[in-house]
Amino acid sequence: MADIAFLALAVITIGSAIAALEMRSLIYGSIALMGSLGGIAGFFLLLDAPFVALFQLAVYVGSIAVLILFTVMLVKRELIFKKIEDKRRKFAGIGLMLILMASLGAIFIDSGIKTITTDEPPVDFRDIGIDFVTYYWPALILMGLILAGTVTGALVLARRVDEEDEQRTN
Amino acid sequence: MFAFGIAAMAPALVISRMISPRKRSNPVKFLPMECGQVPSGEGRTHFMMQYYPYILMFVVFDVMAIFLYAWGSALLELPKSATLPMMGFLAIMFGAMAPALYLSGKRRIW
Amino acid sequence: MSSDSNKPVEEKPETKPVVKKPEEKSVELPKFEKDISDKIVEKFGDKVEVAFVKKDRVGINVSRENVHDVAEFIRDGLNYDHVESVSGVDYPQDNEIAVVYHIGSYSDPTLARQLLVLSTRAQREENPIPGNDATRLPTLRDIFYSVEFHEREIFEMFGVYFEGHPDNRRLLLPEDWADIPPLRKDFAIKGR
Amino acid sequence: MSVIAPKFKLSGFIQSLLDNIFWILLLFVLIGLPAVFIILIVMPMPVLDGELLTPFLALSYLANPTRILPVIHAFMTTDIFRVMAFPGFGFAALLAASVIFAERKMMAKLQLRVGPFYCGKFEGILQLMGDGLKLISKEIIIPAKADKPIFWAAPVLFVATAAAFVALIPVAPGWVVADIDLGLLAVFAVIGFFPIITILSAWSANSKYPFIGGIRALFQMVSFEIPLILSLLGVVMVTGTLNLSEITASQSNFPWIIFLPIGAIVFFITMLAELERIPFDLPEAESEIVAGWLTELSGMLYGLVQLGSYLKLYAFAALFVVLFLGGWNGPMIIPAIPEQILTEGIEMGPITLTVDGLQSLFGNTITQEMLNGTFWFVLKTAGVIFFIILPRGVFPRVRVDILLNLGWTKLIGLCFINIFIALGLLYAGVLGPGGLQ
Amino acid sequence: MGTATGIIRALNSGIKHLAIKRFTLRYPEEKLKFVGDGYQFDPSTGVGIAGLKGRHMLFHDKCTGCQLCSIACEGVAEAIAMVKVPEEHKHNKKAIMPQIDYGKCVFCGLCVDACPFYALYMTNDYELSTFSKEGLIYTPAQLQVKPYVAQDSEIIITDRGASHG
Amino acid sequence: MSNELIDFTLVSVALLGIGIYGLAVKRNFIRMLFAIEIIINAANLNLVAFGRFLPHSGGQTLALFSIAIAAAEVAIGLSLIIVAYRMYQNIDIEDFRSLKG
Amino acid sequence: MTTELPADIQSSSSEIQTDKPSSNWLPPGLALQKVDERIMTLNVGPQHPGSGHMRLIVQIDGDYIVACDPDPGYVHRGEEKMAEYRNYITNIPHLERPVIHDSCNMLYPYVLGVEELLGIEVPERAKYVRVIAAELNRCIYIMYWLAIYGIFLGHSTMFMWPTGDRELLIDLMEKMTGARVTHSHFIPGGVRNDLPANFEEVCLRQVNYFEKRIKEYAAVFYDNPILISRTQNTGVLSRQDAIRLGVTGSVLRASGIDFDVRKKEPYDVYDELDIQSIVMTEGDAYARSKIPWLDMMDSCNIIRQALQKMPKSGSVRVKLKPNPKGKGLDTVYKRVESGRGSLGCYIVSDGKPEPYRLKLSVPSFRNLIALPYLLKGEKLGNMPSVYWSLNYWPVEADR
Repeated sequence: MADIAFLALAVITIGSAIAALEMRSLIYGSIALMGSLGGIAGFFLLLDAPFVALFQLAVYVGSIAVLILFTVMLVKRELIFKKIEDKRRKFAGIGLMLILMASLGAIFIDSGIKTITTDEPPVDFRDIGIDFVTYYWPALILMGLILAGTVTGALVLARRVDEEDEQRTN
Repeated sequence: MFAFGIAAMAPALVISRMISPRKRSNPVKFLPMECGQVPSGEGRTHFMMQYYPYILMFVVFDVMAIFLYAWGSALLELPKSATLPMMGFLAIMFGAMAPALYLSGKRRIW
Repeated sequence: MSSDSNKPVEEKPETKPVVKKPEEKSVELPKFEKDISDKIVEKFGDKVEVAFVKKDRVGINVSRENVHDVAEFIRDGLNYDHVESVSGVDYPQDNEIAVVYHIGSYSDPTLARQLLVLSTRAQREENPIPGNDATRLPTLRDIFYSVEFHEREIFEMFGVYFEGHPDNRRLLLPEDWADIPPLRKDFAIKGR
Repeated sequence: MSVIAPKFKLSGFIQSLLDNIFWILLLFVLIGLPAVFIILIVMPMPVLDGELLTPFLALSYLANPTRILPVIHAFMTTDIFRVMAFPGFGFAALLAASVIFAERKMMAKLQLRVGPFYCGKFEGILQLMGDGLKLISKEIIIPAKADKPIFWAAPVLFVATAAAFVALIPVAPGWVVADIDLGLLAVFAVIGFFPIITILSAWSANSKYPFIGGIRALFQMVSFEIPLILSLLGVVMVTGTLNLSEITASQSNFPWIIFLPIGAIVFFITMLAELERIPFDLPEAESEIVAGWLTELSGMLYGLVQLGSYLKLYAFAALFVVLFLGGWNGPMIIPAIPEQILTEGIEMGPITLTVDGLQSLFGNTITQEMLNGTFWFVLKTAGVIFFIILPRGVFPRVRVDILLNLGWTKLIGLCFINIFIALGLLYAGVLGPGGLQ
Repeated sequence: MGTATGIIRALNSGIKHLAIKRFTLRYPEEKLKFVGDGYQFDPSTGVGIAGLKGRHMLFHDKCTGCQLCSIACEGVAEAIAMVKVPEEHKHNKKAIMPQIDYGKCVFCGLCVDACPFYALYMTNDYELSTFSKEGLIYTPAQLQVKPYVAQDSEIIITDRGASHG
Repeated sequence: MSNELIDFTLVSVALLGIGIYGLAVKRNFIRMLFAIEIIINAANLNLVAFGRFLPHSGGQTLALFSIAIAAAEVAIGLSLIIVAYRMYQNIDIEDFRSLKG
Repeated sequence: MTTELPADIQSSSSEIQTDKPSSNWLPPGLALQKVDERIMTLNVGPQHPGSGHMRLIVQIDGDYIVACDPDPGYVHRGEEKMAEYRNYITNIPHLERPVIHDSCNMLYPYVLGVEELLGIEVPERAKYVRVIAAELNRCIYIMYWLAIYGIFLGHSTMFMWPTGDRELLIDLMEKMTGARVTHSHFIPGGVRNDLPANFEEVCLRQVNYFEKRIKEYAAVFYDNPILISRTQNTGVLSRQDAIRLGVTGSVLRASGIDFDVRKKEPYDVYDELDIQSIVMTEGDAYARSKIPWLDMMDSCNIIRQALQKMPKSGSVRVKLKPNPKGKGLDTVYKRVESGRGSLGCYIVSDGKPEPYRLKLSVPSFRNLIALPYLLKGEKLGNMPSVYWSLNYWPVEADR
């Protein structure tokens, strides 16, 4: 069963990752990206990490995808299709991708990772919570700082520059 | 359950599509709703509500809220001193929330 | 389309149906209302003509050249501050369209009962092209702001173009109305 | 009369009858038969009288009701039954339908009128069925230039997401479709899908009013998700688990609403906002933006969205019951199923009717606990639903900026007070290990 | 805390209304009771007699065919037309009587005011709907029939609110 | 657990490759953001997979941190897009050259 | 909008209204900004649940209304033109049509004007009957208005209660005039028919109950904190603006100007009755919506007074000649306080049985001017409440 699920998830994830980049419509691309992220969440479930999986679903699909969708909808449609992509660059990119995948794959397959299997019980999600406030607490504080900086920075960035005010005074 | 929802609801649409009348006589009938007028302009325009900052804030504070769950579910097994980092985290987030709410509440900048 | 190229509108005042000589009308006039009409006459002399003085109503006829000044005086000197109603009356036999402003006051409590009926006349054309013919009057919108929609209504119903009105558009009639302005007397209802 | 109805033609009538029969047969062959066979194949067949019950045998047993009971019992233990009927879709849809009816009658009573009255013999009880039939037979109009795949899929996805939400709710001890360890987190993940579906549906209609309504819905749902998540943190802190069944079981002595009333109030308010119900029905504010994101939906698409939203209503009310009111816990008032009947059969005068399968059915599956739990659960849910419906009668709609301001400042502040109350209760030793309970 | 008390007051008021009687008039089963027999006009005093302005009723033995009702209606709705009737009356030499088209009638009752002979009344009958336009045209013979109007329901005000009963 | 670490690693490598390709080829700002998301997800997958097979809670914890950072990055990136769109009425990366100065 | 118009007018119509009055008086709300693609044009109406038979061309920038251009005229029926073809009596049934819920008040100025033109003296009892009918009708109108205000704010109960309680008064009107909505009751020289027997008692009972009922609206509607938060400080019309715009009725009185035609220029017997003219100074949508409600209580009071002071018997109508004519060339302008404000009727007579020109100066049309100024800079969510708080009745504005 797990193998079938794994294969299906792999197909969904990789397929929708490609679709997210290659679909003409950005909205459909965003939906495909959501599919890809959901597939990753499925992998996390397979890896007995339900907390991370649901976190991924709640945060990535539930909020980041919404933000992306919303921003895509803000942008005018005709602008999205304006540029036709450079053919040569595309082929170069595909080549780069293939080389990268082949080499990295070969390295991984050759390495000792291949032999690693485990029979250990999965990590309980409460351990993550315990980790957060004990061992990783500086990271947590740092995380808080990053998030705080992000929200302030994003708001300051996305704010409308008051061009109109100048026009009005003129 | 999700799949069952799809599986159960798709036939309803199919049946509805089959037994409902389909008359394509009038092209005006298929125009989008614009209160009896012929629509002007694009339906999916570049349209920005003034509340865009809330959605940016949501992305960040959603992460925070679910972090809190990782802590809250393990709270019974934690020593009391372990609350302090979380309080620090909360304080930082609240410190960020105050200017963010101030910025998003300002009217003319969005 | 300047105003002085047209005929003066008060050529034959005795034929106007609205006009009533005050001395004919009644022997004793209400005092308060008489004062108001006297003030206007004092200011403008024979440029204005007092049409009637009744209880709570004072009627004044003004030519189209002076209507702006008279209205300004009515607002500033007499404390009238808003226009209740603007009506057009079509007089085909005089070849004129009268526009009647009923001006009232909110800010002055002594004038609460009073209405000042300011009447002016525009030239009427047999084949009206609303907005592009000689049927023109100066707008009172910069004096009494409340005439804005009323004047738009007069424009579409009588074809009187108000010079200086910034928003002289159709208001009530259908967008594809191509007939003569409907409240003129020569627009006949079918079957009547 | 002739003005209203066209001329009656026998041939036309027969033709329409034949048409209907053909479509029904086709549907049965395409959907019904595979469904039956899937059910029969998937569910483990009981061994009866020494022989395995094959589907064929099961069909032949239909004549004898006593022999069909084991089949029913076997069916009730399958997952498909759970998904389709009892804690899952059927139960929820039934409750949702009764909610619609109760809402109509209650609003009518509050507004001094009668409400649905003529359809069905009693107080218009069949009105909902009539409405459903009407909706299913209405023409589906898709606006020009609409994004058809999303437009068609969004209502279905809406119902499916609501159904997934329903699946997480434990109704009675052991009766839950998906009993996962992180149930509450899964609830948040599922709730996160609603704004996406809404905004996609609104966007795909290529119309202005749905777009504005969809954006409003997005802002509203998204803004109230934070207080929603935070208001439930108190419960998780004092129980130390995210499993909804365990949370329910932990309230066997007292519901958490006693200790965490602020959290309950905040959750109730956010619930109203997430459900887009008055006073928070801004996305469908009919006087501003015709019907919000539902403007272009017609016929069964609209019906599906309504079904989904009422399923969602049930699910939220049930979540409130589970988290704050103690779920299935309650005094045992359903009488025990008499052992005598199960074992020895029913005595009706001289005849003694013995039913073999009853014991296994009522002994193992339909137990007294389950009936009692369901009873209390439904009772509490009905109470919560009453309070969800009631604001519709007494409150006007709020404005979007007031709403967002409320969600982001007041409710989040209250949430943190709630969290500190929970912390205080734990550290003062009132709750948690060593405390009450 | 003004907000909270306001919300609680509103909820309380809403719940209180669950116990108040319904006001709805269940129309086809219940019908409103009207004043008197319908609107009539007394030409001697020049004052009408109060009543519902419903469908007309024509007294053939009083109608003189003077067309005053038709003239009165001309400026309002043009609903009344004078038609020939077969019966002969001494006072109605031309043998014409009003025929009323209820598709046009606005039920203002000016025709009743205009009739100097008490010949035209308005009755309490207001259920005139038919399936065709032709059915709305009432000939003098139809107008002669006094309609039966069942009226039973009135507004009753009790401690538990007003209701129709 | 019938799957092995290498399977997850390979999926992660594939996702990484797709992400690199997207970054290299696509000139549309939003598409590039998609590509970055895919790369981050590949990394997360690796983190959780290694955390599972070398049993340690740190893998999942780090993945959580990583997702949080990704959220922050998306928020910043999208507000950048909004700014750029407002200034240039365009979201093509090549038209943003004047941002350099 | 611009099919038949000359070029200079078209150019002014195609852009947003950028002008301001010449004085330093500025309309409330946002200063105007350049039309860019942030701005979306919405047609609110004519087939919209929140606009009545009117189209509001609203330009929104996000959630804020940048400009609003009202486009009435979807129900124009040419009452003024029709009146020129009918005599003074046959005008009565159709002149009440613009606001059928307020038909007595709609007819009142016309009847008063014709009485002055024809020189008719009205019997004392008829005046009281008219006052009772007019006040009942004012309540009926306000109840209908309130019902729609409720549904505009999303308060369905406030739609159902007023429509139900309005039935009490409609029942009274029907007993009195014989019609439920279009009464055609007032006539030059009095009223059409006398009060039915027992009317005073029934009227007193139902009006008392009605007053008790409308007081209950406070808890659910007027004191509701959600409603207050939504309508307070929105669409504020200052005292100065109200005078400048020439608004009338409840809109005017909400801005702090005590102007009620019943009190300032009493007609019939209003000078003998004790009338409170309710004035609020806030000038916002909440005050504008509360004044009609308080007006209704005042109306109940007036009805009680009138029932008490009314002569118990006497004539209610003078006999008219068959085709009454005016006394030659004459004009008359009469105004009354209708449910929406001061309603004037300007009649020009030339001695014929038909009026030469009849102009209805309707309060809805006068209040409509305030709409673009109140809506500019408001949030879209405030549009229905501000719009309907102007006490606007679309059919009346079109006449």
